[in-house]
Amino acid sequence: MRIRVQPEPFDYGAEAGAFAHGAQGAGAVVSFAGIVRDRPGGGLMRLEIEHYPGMTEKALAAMADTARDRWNLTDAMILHRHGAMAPGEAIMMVATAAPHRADAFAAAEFLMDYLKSCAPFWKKEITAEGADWVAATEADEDALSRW
Amino acid sequence: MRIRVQPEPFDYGAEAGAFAHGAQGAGAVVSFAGIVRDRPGGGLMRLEIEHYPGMTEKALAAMADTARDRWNLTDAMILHRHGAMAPGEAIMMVATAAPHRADAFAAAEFLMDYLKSCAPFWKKEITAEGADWVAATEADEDALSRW
Amino acid sequence: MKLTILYFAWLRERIGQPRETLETGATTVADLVEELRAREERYALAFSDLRAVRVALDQELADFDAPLDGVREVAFFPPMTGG
Amino acid sequence: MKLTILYFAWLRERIGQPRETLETGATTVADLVEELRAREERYALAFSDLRAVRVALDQELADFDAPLDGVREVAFFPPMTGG
Repeated sequence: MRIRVQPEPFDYGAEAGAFAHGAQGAGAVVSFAGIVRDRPGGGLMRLEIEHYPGMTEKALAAMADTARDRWNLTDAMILHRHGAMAPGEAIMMVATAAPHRADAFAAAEFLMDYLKSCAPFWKKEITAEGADWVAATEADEDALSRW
Repeated sequence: MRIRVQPEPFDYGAEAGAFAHGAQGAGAVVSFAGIVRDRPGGGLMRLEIEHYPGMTEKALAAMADTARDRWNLTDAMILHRHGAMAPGEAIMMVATAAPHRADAFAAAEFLMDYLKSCAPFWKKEITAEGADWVAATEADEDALSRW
Repeated sequence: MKLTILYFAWLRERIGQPRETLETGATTVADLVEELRAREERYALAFSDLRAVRVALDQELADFDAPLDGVREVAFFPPMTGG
Repeated sequence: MKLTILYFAWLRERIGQPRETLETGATTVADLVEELRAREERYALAFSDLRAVRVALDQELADFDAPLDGVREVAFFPPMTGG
């Protein structure tokens, strides 16, 4: 199980490939990448992510532990950036490996739902007009109730 | 939308990375890889996959079309090998890109469920003792009922 | 009516060939299966349990009661196991 | 009791600092929030709608009625938006 929190860009393909390559005994690997999207009307110059050093790593490790308790996984990883990033760049990724695909998919979705609402990251969108903190959506908090 | 059916090995990381890189306007990318797993008792020398050329490509394209009708996707890909492959090698992958993660996850799981039961591929396991056709599982056919 | 018939996986192995062409008057898949079963033991064996057999007509999945009208290619195979 | 208090995102911006230390007799998070609100307008503003505020005690999510016994670090922040 690997948890990484870093300001540097990462290469989603290289990370997903290395994860799959190291997944001994897995029949199924699921990878998810979150990408910086432009705003609906355009104009996003960059995204800035603030986080809570110390709590972030603990929260992510706790989620990964819970996922490994609940599903039959051979491995899991979570990688999340903080700091400034441009539209099109990868913000974060999770990957799960399991003997069977149902476990790999469920655990990846669980990690994403918890990461969205329970890991201390905050996004700010910077445009030519200024900076706006991204509001949490009810859909994201509601997503937790299914687990 | 890209469909590929080929005997050659492929690099999951490179394919997933190129897919994510080309996913204009997506906020979420989900990739799945199926990996050749050894048998529970060990001893798998290789897996051989037979398919139905012509029907295979049509069936995969039809599934991808259905996925794009049902979910808000910006892109989707399916890559499946046939012929001989060794334990640990990737058999196939699907990838989906969407503005939001729920669509990307649902479409990837839908593609996998349909691919398992509706695309004309058959797996044969080769061990020192001989060759066995892999039996379809009821769980796989049952998985279709959720869509 | 002249049909191309394809067999895959263990159906191919039991019947001993991947394809054949057949002149038939069968009007449905089920009729065609009866005709094949009556030909030789290897066909009777391959088609002994139809719950384990799937069929495609011109490369689309179909049922055993589907008509053969206008069909050119019939394929028989076990439940699929890709992915 | 001496507490380190951390603020993140727009709470940090409204309060104008990322952290401070405070000597307090507050026994719960809610008490502490009342004490902060009473200090200055910027705190009152930051804590005007607690539905938009989350709290962590020693880096674990907690409720506003949680006791502060033995706690060393309290963090206030808006709902999280990672992923």
